[in-house]
Amino acid sequence: MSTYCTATVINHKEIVPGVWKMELAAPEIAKTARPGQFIQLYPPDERNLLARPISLSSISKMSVTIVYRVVGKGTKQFSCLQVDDMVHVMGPLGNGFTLLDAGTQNVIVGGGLGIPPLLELAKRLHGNTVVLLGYQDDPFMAEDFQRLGLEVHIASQSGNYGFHGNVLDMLKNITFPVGQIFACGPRQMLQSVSMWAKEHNVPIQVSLEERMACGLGACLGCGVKIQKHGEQDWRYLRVCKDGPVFSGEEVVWNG
Amino acid sequence: MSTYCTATVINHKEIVPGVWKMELAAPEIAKTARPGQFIQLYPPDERNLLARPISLSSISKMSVTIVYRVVGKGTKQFSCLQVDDMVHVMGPLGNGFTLLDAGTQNVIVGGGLGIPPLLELAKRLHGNTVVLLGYQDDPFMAEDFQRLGLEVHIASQSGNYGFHGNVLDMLKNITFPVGQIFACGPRQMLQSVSMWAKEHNVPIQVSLEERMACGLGACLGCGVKIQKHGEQDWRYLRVCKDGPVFSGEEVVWNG
Amino acid sequence: MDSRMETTIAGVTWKNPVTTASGTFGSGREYGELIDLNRLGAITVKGVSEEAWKGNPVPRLAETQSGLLNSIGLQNAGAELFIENDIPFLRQYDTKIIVNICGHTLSQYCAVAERFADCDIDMLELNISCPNVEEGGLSFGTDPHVVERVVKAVRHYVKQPLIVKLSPEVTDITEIARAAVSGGADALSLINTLRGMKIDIHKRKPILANKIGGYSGPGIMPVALRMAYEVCHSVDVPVIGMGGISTFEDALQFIMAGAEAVAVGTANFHNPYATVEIIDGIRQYMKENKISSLEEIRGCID
Amino acid sequence: MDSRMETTIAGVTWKNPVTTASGTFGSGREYGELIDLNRLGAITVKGVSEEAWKGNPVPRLAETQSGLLNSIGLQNAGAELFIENDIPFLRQYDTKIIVNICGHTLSQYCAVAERFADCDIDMLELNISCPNVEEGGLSFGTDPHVVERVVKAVRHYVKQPLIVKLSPEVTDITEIARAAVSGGADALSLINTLRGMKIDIHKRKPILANKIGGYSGPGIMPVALRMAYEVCHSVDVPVIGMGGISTFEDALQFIMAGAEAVAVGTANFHNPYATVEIIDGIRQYMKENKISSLEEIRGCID
Ligand SMILES: Cc1cc2nc3c(=O)[nH]c(=O)nc-3n(C[C@H](O)[C@H](O)[C@H](O)COP(=O)(O)OP(=O)(O)OC[C@H]3O[C@@H](n4cnc5c(N)ncnc54)[C@H](O)[C@@H]3O)c2cc1C
Ligand SMILES: Cc1cc2nc3c(=O)[nH]c(=O)nc-3n(C[C@H](O)[C@H](O)[C@H](O)COP(=O)(O)OP(=O)(O)OC[C@H]3O[C@@H](n4cnc5c(N)ncnc54)[C@H](O)[C@@H]3O)c2cc1C
Ligand SMILES: Cc1cc2nc3c(=O)[nH]c(=O)nc-3n(C[C@H](O)[C@H](O)[C@H](O)COP(=O)(O)O)c2cc1C
Ligand SMILES: Cc1cc2nc3c(=O)[nH]c(=O)nc-3n(C[C@H](O)[C@H](O)[C@H](O)COP(=O)(O)O)c2cc1C
Ligand code: FES
Ligand code: FES
Repeated sequence: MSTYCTATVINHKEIVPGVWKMELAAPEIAKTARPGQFIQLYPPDERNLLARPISLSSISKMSVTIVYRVVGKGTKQFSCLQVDDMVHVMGPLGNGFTLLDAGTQNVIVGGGLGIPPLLELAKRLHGNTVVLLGYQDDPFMAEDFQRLGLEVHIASQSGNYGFHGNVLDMLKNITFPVGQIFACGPRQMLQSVSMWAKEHNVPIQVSLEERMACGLGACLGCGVKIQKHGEQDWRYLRVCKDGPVFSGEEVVWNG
Repeated sequence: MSTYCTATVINHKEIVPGVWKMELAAPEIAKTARPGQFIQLYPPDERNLLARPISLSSISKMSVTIVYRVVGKGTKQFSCLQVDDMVHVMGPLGNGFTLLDAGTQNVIVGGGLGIPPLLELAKRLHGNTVVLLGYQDDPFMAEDFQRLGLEVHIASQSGNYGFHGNVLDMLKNITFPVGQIFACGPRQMLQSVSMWAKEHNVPIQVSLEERMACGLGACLGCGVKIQKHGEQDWRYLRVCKDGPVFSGEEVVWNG
Repeated sequence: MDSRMETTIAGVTWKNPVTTASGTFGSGREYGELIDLNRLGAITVKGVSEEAWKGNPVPRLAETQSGLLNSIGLQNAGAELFIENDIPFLRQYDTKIIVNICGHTLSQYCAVAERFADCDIDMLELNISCPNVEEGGLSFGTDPHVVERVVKAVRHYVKQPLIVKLSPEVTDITEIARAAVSGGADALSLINTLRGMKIDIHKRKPILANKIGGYSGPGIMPVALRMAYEVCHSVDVPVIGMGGISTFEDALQFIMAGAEAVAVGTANFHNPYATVEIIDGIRQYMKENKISSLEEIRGCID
Repeated sequence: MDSRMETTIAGVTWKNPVTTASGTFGSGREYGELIDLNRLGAITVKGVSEEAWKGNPVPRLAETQSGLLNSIGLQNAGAELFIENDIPFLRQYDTKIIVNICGHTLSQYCAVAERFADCDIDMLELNISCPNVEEGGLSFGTDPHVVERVVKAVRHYVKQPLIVKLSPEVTDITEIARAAVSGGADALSLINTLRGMKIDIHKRKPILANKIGGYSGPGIMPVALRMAYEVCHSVDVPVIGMGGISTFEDALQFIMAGAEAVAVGTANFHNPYATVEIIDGIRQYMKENKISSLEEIRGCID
């Protein structure tokens, strides 16, 4: 069950240049939210009709926390919100990650702004979890994962931080048998990690993005090409309702 | 010369229910403004493209004061402005009242929200000035005129305050010979006062309203039918540029 | 329930004059999580074709100032699955069911109409803005002769009251409206989207994969209202007005222009409670203005 | 001055690709109090007819969400007074002068064109959205045959390069564009306003005395951009794009769609500095993206 309500900003700060972390008091949403779900956040300037989908990064009893990058008009407006300001929000939305039984070797793979949605997942995963985080340059939130006591590896494209390269390279270097993968980040990254997973016969869940209008599954705006096992052909499923988390094998990447 | 600038709200309060008085720090505008001129005030919500024309009620060295009634979307937004908020404004605009030589018997006639624009005029008029103010019910700003030491008469349609009736009735009761009239208020009132003035051969200046887009005289949106002395026919003049103050005799009232 | 808001269109009585605009509300299931579907006068479902349509490539959505571009391309699972899943779902609610149908050829239109002839639905809405694949891809809805022909053909199969939904992309909307009526429309709905475009100046390409999409939302309302007004004054069948309606004030403008009912589309995305707020707003307006039936204000603009 | 922004349209070189939309900027005099008119690539003046036109009754303006309705009715003092007062005023500035002309009959169009033939102006813009009084009042601009005829007739009298300004209220804008070109247009400009309406639900009447007015502003931009794109891909003459342009990003979208230049209209009312901010914004964008001529991005959307 999702709700549409007004949430109050209770914490808001820029964690690295252009990337903001915002905590919203929204008990109704927090109550039922699961890792991998998202909210629709409505820009205060009503010339912008559409809400912006932003993943839940962490979930507490009364509030949810999101981490977002300022890329355009909507996120620019969010970054101007002050503590105690109110904002319209709908959620929790989407399917979230599927948490399997304990005892597996989990690998969490995050790239850039795909990292925040993985934090709540990391908290809740059973079994052993290794976290691979890739950045353009400046890392952020790595310490949040470390604080959970997990093994965290960092890569940066610039080579200024951690491993010089991308998460795929780090994944290839893993020596133990990977049980399952959870990935979120740029499409290119998700595709290459999914290819690797397929080759190695490892189940993988990926969280995808697409432009949204309703966020509820009604408008069919947010299509992603999915070919289910045993189906003849792909069809467009809805990122907002059937996703955002899909099996990496079922996504038709080249299209 | 008018300017387009950002002004700061330095005083703002509701003087009677639904009627607000706002002082704006706008030195550039204050410097050259004359009584009867107006400003264009831009609503903060940018879905409202057009500025709202509001008359200057009083003018000081660094600031201008306006008095407005909340009637729709724009004025509603103005009423939410707080002290220290900024607002876009253009002005001073229009011709303003023409101040003739001293030594006349002036009558100022104001109705409702036509009263505020007459205050600065009242301050600057030479000669003897009588002020007739008409209200639906609740009077406002009468004391501002009284404080200038002028003779002020009040009428209300409801009969709850002052004379029970309208300003025209009060005008008819004036015993001394009226030298000139300055009037602002509902069109119906301006028309009847202009008719009276014509009958009694008294020059009259009226301040008119019309919907505006540019406020500068460029779009011809704000037409008023004017027939100048000696012209064969009426034509549309611009309230924003040729007015808002016109000779009451030249206005084509029935059309 | 409040009989003062009852509205009868082509013999079907809605409890109030508010429905959803096709394609913006699915079949109601999703919005049903947030609002009580029993509140709606009718639910107009997304376009249904004879067979499944895959829809257009993504991105399919672009936000504009006070508007939205979409190029969904009428993705749908086809009439069969719709009849199986959606009609029983909708019938649980006390609201009228309007099925919006589409096709790329005359025979596809007829086939889907026939498919619904014996179904338990209240009205059929014919979307004539689809590209006419047999005749170069121009929309069916732009030529009065084609409009009359397609309406007549479909009419033959339809058993429910038939609403024809007009495309605004024409020189003279009244000509098209008359053609639809003479083809046998029991009611008209308008407007469908205008075609629009938006370009990403940084990527230097259109935002929509399809380049051009249907423009909806508050930005089209002045055009929609003008067209609804023109059509109400040129035909005798009831008109369902839509295009940018977001508030009860907007809805009342259409009713004063002569519309029998209104549909709410893009506004649902901006505010999922839009439909019920509009219904409540109209009721409140009627109360405050002592209006006992919408007839008192309907078409009051001459 | 910055030659990288120079734009040549039908042989006339503007210092930058930004002009004003006819009717929103008078003859520049009033805005000249606030901005430096020398900054503009060209000034397109308000519509001028052979004799004075009184214009429509007031109210003539209605604000809509992100848009404006106007029913000025082309009020103007006639060609003679314009030539006497406005041309000498404009010639003081280093900017091109484009005179927008209008008429209610073919012969009125020809008469006003002839009146300007020997005047010191740079281009003539023919507004074909006027009602054709001799043929039932429908706009000249909606029928390709009429468009070709009126352009050809006017062309005969005109000595300056001739821009034909298209009405968007047609089923297929490219058909009209081709008709204008085959009539002899040296350039096209588009779009003129869409017709729209707004109703005051408290007074229960339209806000405009004229009921219907021309809709402009950001709300029409998606349609304007799509039409500019379509026209740029169907004729070989340069196109001046307009309709809702308020920022340099908006202007660049039209240029990427293929427009040679752009005009800024309603945005002037919202921000009197709009034209110069757009010029500065384009320059800045070119600098940041190392673009040395607008040719590098013009029409980059295929
Ligand atoms: C399920 C989901 C979860 C997401 N989680 C996060 C997150 O946790 N942190 C984060 O920084 N970003 C996240 N995004 C991306 C985020 O939605 C966009 O960055 C944001 O919508 C941009 O809005 P804007 O107004 O600033 O940009 P503009 O470009 O001005 O937006 C214009 C329109 O495009 C849409 N849009 C633009 N980029 C995207 C995008 N990448 N995905 C979807 N819609 C887009 C906007 O929503 C809006 O409708 C997520 C996207 C999805 C689909
Ligand atoms: C020269 C001039 C001076 C004025 N001075 C004052 C004043 O000192 N105090 C005051 O309270 N009011 C004054 N008005 C009226 C004031 O401009 C309107 O009340 C105001 O524009 C309403 O805006 P809104 O957004 O609240 O109403 P809405 O109805 O939402 O406005 C919609 C549109 O209509 C226009 N509009 C609505 N009513 C009027 C009107 N009466 N005159 C002009 N445009 C209108 C608005 O500007 C806007 O463009 C003046 C008007 C003019 C022309
Ligand atoms: C995402 C989306 C999908 C649509 N799908 C359909 C459709 O399937 N059939 C149809 O007739 N109209 C469709 N429309 C048009 C709407 O029903 C409506 O006519 C139009 O959007 C104008 O109304 P609005 O401004 O309230 O949205 C769609 C509109 C949108 C925004
Ligand atoms: C108040 C007003 C007056 C206009 N007068 C004319 C005119 O005289 N001649 C003309 O060709 N177009 C006229 N137009 C149309 C504009 O030139 C322009 O085509 C249209 O407004 C779209 O651009 P915009 O959205 O930037 O305003 C007028 C528009 C407005 C708003
Ligand atoms: S955003 Fe509407 S279906 Fe996904
Ligand atoms: S408002 Fe534009 S001329 Fe007066």
